[in-house]
Amino acid sequence: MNMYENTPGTTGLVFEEPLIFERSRPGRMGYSLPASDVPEVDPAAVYGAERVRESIAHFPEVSEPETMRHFVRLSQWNYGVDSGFYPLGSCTMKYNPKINETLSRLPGFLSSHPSYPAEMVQGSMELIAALECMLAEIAGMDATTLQPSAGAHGELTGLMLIRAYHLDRGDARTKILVPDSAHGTNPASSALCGYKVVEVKSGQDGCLHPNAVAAAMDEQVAALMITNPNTLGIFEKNIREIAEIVHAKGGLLYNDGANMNALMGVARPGDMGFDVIQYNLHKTMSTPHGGGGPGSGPVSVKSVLEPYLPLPRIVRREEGFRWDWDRPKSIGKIKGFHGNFGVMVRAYAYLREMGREHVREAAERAVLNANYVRSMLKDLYHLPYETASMHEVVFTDRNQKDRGVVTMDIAKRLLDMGFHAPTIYFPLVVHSALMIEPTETESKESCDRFIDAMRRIDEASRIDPQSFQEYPKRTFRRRLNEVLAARTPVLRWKPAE
Amino acid sequence: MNMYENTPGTTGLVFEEPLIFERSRPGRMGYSLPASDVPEVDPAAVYGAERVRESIAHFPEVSEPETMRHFVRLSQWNYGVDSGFYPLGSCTMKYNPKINETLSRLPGFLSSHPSYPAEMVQGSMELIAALECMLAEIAGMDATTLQPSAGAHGELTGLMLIRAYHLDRGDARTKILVPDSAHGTNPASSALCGYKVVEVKSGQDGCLHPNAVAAAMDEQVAALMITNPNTLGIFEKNIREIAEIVHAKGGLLYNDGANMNALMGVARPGDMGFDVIQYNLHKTMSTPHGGGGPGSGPVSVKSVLEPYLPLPRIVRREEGFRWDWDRPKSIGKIKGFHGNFGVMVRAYAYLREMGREHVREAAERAVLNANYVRSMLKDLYHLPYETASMHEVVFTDRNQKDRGVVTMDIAKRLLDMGFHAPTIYFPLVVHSALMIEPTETESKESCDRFIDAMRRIDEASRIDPQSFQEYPKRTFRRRLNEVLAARTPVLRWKPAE
Amino acid sequence: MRYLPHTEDDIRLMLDQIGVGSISDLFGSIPASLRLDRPLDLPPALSEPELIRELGRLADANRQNEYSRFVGAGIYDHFAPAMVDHILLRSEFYTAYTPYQPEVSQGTLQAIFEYQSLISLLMEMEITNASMYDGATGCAEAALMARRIGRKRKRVLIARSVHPEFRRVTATYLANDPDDLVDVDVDAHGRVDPADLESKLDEQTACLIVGHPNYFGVLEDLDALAGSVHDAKALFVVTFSEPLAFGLLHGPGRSGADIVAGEGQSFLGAMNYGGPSLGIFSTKDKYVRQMPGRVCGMTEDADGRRGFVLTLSTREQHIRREKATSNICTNQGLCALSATVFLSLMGKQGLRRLAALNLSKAEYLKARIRELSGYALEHDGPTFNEFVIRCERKPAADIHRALYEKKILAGVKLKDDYPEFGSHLLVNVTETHGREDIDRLVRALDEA
Amino acid sequence: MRYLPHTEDDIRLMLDQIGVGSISDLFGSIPASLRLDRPLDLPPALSEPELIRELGRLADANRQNEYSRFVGAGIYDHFAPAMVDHILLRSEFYTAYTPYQPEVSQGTLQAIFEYQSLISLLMEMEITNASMYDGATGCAEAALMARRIGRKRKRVLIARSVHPEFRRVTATYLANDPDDLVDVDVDAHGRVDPADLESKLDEQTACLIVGHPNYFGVLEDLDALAGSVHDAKALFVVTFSEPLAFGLLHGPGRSGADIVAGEGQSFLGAMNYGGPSLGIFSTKDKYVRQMPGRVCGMTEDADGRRGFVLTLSTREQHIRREKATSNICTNQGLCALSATVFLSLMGKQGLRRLAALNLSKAEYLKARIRELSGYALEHDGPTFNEFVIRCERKPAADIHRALYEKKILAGVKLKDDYPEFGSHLLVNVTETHGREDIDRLVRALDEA
Ligand SMILES: Cc1ncc(COP(=O)(O)O)c(C=O)c1O
Ligand SMILES: Cc1ncc(COP(=O)(O)O)c(C=O)c1O
Repeated sequence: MNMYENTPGTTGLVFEEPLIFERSRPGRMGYSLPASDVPEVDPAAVYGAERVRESIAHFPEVSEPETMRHFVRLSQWNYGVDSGFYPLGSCTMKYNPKINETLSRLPGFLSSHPSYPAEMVQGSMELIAALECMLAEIAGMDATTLQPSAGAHGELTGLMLIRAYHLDRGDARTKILVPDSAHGTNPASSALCGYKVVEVKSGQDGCLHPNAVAAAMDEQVAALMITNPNTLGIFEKNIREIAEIVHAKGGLLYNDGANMNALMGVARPGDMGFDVIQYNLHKTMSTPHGGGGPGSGPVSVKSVLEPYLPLPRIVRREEGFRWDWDRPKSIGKIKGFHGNFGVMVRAYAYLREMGREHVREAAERAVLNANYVRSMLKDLYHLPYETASMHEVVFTDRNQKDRGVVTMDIAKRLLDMGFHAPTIYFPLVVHSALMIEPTETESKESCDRFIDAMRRIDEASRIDPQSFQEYPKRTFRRRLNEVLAARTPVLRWKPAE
Repeated sequence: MNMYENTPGTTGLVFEEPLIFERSRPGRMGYSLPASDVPEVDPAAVYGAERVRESIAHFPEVSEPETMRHFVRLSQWNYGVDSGFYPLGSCTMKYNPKINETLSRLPGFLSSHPSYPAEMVQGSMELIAALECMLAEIAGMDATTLQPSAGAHGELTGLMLIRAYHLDRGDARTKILVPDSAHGTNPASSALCGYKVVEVKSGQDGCLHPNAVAAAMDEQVAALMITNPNTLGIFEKNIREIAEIVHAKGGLLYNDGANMNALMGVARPGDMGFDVIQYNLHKTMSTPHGGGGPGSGPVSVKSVLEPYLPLPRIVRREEGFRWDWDRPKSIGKIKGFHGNFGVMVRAYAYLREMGREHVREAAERAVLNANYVRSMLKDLYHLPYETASMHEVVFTDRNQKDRGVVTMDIAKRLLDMGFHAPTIYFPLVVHSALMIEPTETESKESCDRFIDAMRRIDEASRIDPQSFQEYPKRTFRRRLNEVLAARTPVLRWKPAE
Repeated sequence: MRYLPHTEDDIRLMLDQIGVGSISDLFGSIPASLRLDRPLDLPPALSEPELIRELGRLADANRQNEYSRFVGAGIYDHFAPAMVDHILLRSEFYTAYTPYQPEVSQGTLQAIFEYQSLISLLMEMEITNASMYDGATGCAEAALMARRIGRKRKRVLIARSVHPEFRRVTATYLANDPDDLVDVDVDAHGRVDPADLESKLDEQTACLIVGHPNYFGVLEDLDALAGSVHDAKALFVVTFSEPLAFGLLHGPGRSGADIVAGEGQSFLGAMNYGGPSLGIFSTKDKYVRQMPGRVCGMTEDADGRRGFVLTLSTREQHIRREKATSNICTNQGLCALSATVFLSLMGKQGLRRLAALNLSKAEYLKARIRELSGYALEHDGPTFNEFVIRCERKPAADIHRALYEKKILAGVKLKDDYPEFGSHLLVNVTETHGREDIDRLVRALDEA
Repeated sequence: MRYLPHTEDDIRLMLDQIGVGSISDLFGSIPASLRLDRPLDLPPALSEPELIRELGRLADANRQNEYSRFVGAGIYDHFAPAMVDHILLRSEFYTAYTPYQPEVSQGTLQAIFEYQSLISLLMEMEITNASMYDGATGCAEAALMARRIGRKRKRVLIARSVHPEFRRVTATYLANDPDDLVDVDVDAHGRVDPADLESKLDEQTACLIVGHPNYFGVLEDLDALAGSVHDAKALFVVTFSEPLAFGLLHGPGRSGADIVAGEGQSFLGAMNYGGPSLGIFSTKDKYVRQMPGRVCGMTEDADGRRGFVLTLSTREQHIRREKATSNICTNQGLCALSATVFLSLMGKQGLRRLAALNLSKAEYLKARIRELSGYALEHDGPTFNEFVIRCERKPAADIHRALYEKKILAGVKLKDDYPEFGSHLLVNVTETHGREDIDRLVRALDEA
């Protein structure tokens, strides 16, 4: 068997590149600034010499050609969606449309400032208002705020709305129910919001069961926070019943919308009984992940929560769009200014290009791809839950582990074969999970190549399990010593003594 | 000895990628076009069915994400100036400033059309006029045309001017003198212009000697065409004397300006007796080489040749810039419209940013780098000419050849170490040349690393000469079979039968 | 649809393999009653040319370019070299996610490491995280971090001169303990009022948060403040929204700041209606385990070569869940990269030069204002590129409106955030303002 | 200077190593009398912000965006997907040169191979070279090639309906033999006049060159022309400046063209004042050794893997010198890449769709013109996206001027190039024109 047949991974020339500091030489410059057209001021005269730094000690001095080469070389060590298949579960690594990158750089957007008078920035404001509406419609909600910066930030915002809602009713609740399969940000956001986190176990089928919720539910519970489809890629089929249980006890239902890519146009959280949801525009709405942000985590809510949404709210008046600060019940501000506007431009462009016609198709094909991968691999890889998958599928290493090959090894071998690894070891309810989310922008052939690689990896785990330790070999760096990094943290460059 | 110590070359993950045709599946689309807002016409009704193609047979059908990934992967197999040191002699692979890429994409330039009325495109025209002047000043000439598309095209233009000049004087000359060290385009352009090429031998010192020129010079010689500094990187020190010889017999002096990077601001061909010169903006003026163009090959001339310059000429009138077609002596048009305008924008931006202050510095440092490399390698590599080098230095493989290592092997080994190879086997007057042109945008360290690699290669040629055959190993593809390619040419994809 | 590669054949083959008859069968696990039985009420799909027209229409509906603008107040109009965007457009950077697989993410990781190093040097702080969402949330997280470190000490003192957005967001984050957030007054110099501070510093105090330069553009006396705060055994938190000031001024670390949190947008060039932003967050080595957010560390690979990984993640939500130091997951990665490229290009000399240009221009405007009758500089202390003008002729709002009609935006009216500054304008001048722009402003003020 | 990395120290160390005392010593081989003893008379250096302002000023001095424009005439305003430029900005593509070292140039090479394949399919020709400078020089080179193939046959017949720029450049290239270039007349349909052609075809004829669509936008009867030309044992050369027409029309190869040469700017999107252009050049396998320009071929590497190289270079100047088929060296590489990405995205359906849009819009305008009194369509045969209007009311120049005042640019006046068409306008409509734009043009014509 040639493990590498059909797989895209191979090696090519790349370059070692030092730290930018190590490229520095005194007197080099990478900048180009005009001379002053006003009298030059002596900083020491303004501030007093002791406040003024001689120079920024040890800051680099590099020319532009060297700096360009530096960052080009760094980029070549990276793997992105434009490099290949990136089935990182829960992260929806779909294609980032290029026109959106271009349009988000229109000077009219780039040079708009949050403190300019509203009449000067009606374009930015109209875009915000329109995007709020579209997101509310997709979620089946009544109102949206775009202020949060990312998913976790949206969660925190949503939970704060819930807290404000209860307090406004004189009902100071203390707990949030969170299923065991939840993403780490859910308990973390709950705790940050001052809630006690109560874990609810999911059932054998990977779903949350009404009785489990009922057992945990009481009048101290502010909300049940669930991801739907959940992090196992399974739709919470009992959601309506669960919603009734929660609502009956005065609780609210929070949807971590990280997985909205499975549902867009197919079903709406608002119709299922959810009161609040956060989006991750950098997942569902195709905005770039940027190597870890910037994202955007809009929150859509039912009208009961609307009064509490962050300040200010965008409103349409006769004279145009305005920011309304007169919202006495608002939780206040959750981020400076109006959120990651540049990300919103991309999401808006995406939704306008997809439009009514194609948004649903995206969800359908995302689910198609995941189920296809599932059906092709389920004989070789252990599927911890038989329940139907939505846009992602979770396997484990159970079949391979006995041969000495674990999830980490499978992931690293995939890298070597030219694929990004799935999300691994999450969700925690599954032992050694491999969470695969192809997304709709991958073709059948792309899935087929990945399936083939996974089959070959299984085959190799039978034939030559010891070899796995050595991988990846083709990447710019081989396995990195994480223990060393954590034990003796070196978190920044320092000049040689 | 670890050959690879200090060299940037290493390997990393890159990807196999089929031909775009092999990615095609019926029904896929990568385009996005609006519906027609006018009645749709049936092409067969307009043209007759037999003229209309059903479809473009075998044209690819691919989605945008796949197309993006396709070309990103292809790009990753390439080496550019932004990847590393690129000492391709005679090609002046200097840094391509990023601001120039940005500015050349200003919509006001992109949407200007050569057939718009002059008053509508004064911006494009002013830029052309200003660039013409700057180039004339740098060359010490009186007038410039920007119409030619590349160096060779500029040569042809220049030779046509010379022909027109002589004919205008009733003097139908037949020959062009070209030194043996000339670039292949020089004899080819001369022949294309209808001239017989007479080769003049250069002397032991790599220079053209007045007596050799005098011997070849007669009244049938239209011009002597030389590169200065010549392709050996040597300044033609006898140029004034040669000019006198040529002029005395009624001939003109043509300068192939490919090597103007050595002279800018230091000395001017016009002051040396040259009558005409072509520039390569994609070399000297930092415009990108683009994987092989688009370039731009402006021609600057002394006033005697000005009447013959291509049509139309830009002129400044009271009402603004205009195109003047009323030039009865002009050779006519040499290219459609006004040349590669987008390239001119970049060259203009470069000259404006460098300005009076730094243009000369560029030449100085280009010469500094070449001489530094020369002085560091001359003990190990054979220097066919002891004469002082300007912006590039030519070595040969003589010292290594006895060990079984030839120029080609040295080049391929350099690739493996992370450097682009020098120009090899050119100029032809040198046996197995290695022509090294670092350019001024490379730092001393960059030169040092290259020098170090060359030393290690020499060392390896002593220790392990057989190994060279195997290289390069780290590149995406290893040595390519050029004989096979030429013997059974496969010049395009064809659908499987 | 150009982003969706599936052909009809693909779909049929895949459905067959899965063993279902249609796409909608794939959604069988969604109860029928919950499925949407109508198309979404969204606008129809646009082709690329139509999309370009639509977004162009919106961008053009922003009219700021018709005005000469002197607005900063937390988001600054600065020059960014074109090269920066050429790097940001590298697919390998912007289409990657968090570097969970370090072997194929060394580019992102080394850049983060460089970012952490550059910011630490600039702030004269020991360590810096990989980024927070923005200055305001960073300020809030600094308050929370100080409270964790302070254990029993829960009170957060915050100067009224800290950026109003930072104060609002901090209040939102501390909404469960509103009494723990206490304002400290500003004195006539526009700085923290030492007397008020002394009266509030006690054994309950977790930290003092100040701005430097503060919202009024005024520099605080960091050394003195640090002394008082440390004497009270509290932490000293310095925030900022104009990090370019540190091109000239010593970093807050030099005065003993324990946490530095602020907004790095100035290093991104574009203002973008306020975001994407860049939350800069630095602290001392000894507090690293209480620090929120990701951090990248140096290590070795299996061949002993230098490499980088995300590290110390036991602080983070994906490991520690409800006990994490913060809930932050996705941060502002590409913005940190953008700042890294910017700072690398500017370098030691350039950043100083850029800062000096800002100072010179602002001082020029100050000098011209001093010459005007009917206007005064509200504060006497040194500022960087922003300061408060007191309008003595008319209410600030009238002056602001009069200039607006002349296509000049004369800063922001302070009154909304500071009722006591009813006739004050906060004006900002950067390197983007030419002398004529400034002269025009002065003339218009004089004529107003 | 930011592009020059040398420090003072570097320079000193390097000079020491070289063994000279100063930079100017490096130029010792230039006789002192030839050295320039003054600074160049160039404008002073600009910083990046100043440069942006200066180039912005020039770009803004182009006023075309104030006008509704109907000008084609060889350079067409077409839409190009944004993705194309994202590829063109990949450093690895645009900062590389000619793929002399194929092991590190496989990206450029495979893209050229794809370009050659795509164009061959579109033109229905056997092979295509890696690009020429533009359509005009390609036309000239086609004439030269036909003369090489024709050996004794040296006469080049060129239709007067071939693009005037192509004809001019061809004349320049043939300036040594002006009598060898002979015009063929155009008939009332705007096509090659068969009678005139027959009278000129003889055993001296190397080739006939036609345009298709020709300069008047009219399609030639390629089948018939090919028959006549081949009967005379000459070569049939088809040129074009609007290759988008072949999205609907069969490629010239189908009619038996021996050489196809034209301008590919339509596939680049931007007009760029006419350049960079893209010279498309295709021929038959049997003529490959006479073909000018570079060509890329498939081969194998040392491990037997598919790879690409420049091949058949014995035709070229760097090997064959004065005997080369052409002097071309640097061609229009990045433009060929741009066209390759464009054609890949458009693909089989999209290019047809785009062409159909152009046809529909042009036919719409034609129909509206037919309804107008005082205007007529000059030619009755089918056209693509461009055609000739005859103005019967007033001289074309007056109409043109009247519309110009209404901010409409009503095509180009044919008179300059064709004195016999004194009252004719050549107008072009593409997918970029909305129905309202066209209606406005018609209204304005009616009112003129
Ligand atoms: C299920 C789930 N919830 C929440 C988050 C947090 O989103 P963000 O990283 O945008 O803060 C993630 C992101 O990885 C997620 O997968
Ligand atoms: C010395 C010399 N002359 C002329 C040329 C031809 O220039 P171009 O390739 O721009 O046509 C070259 C290019 O390689 C050259 O090196």
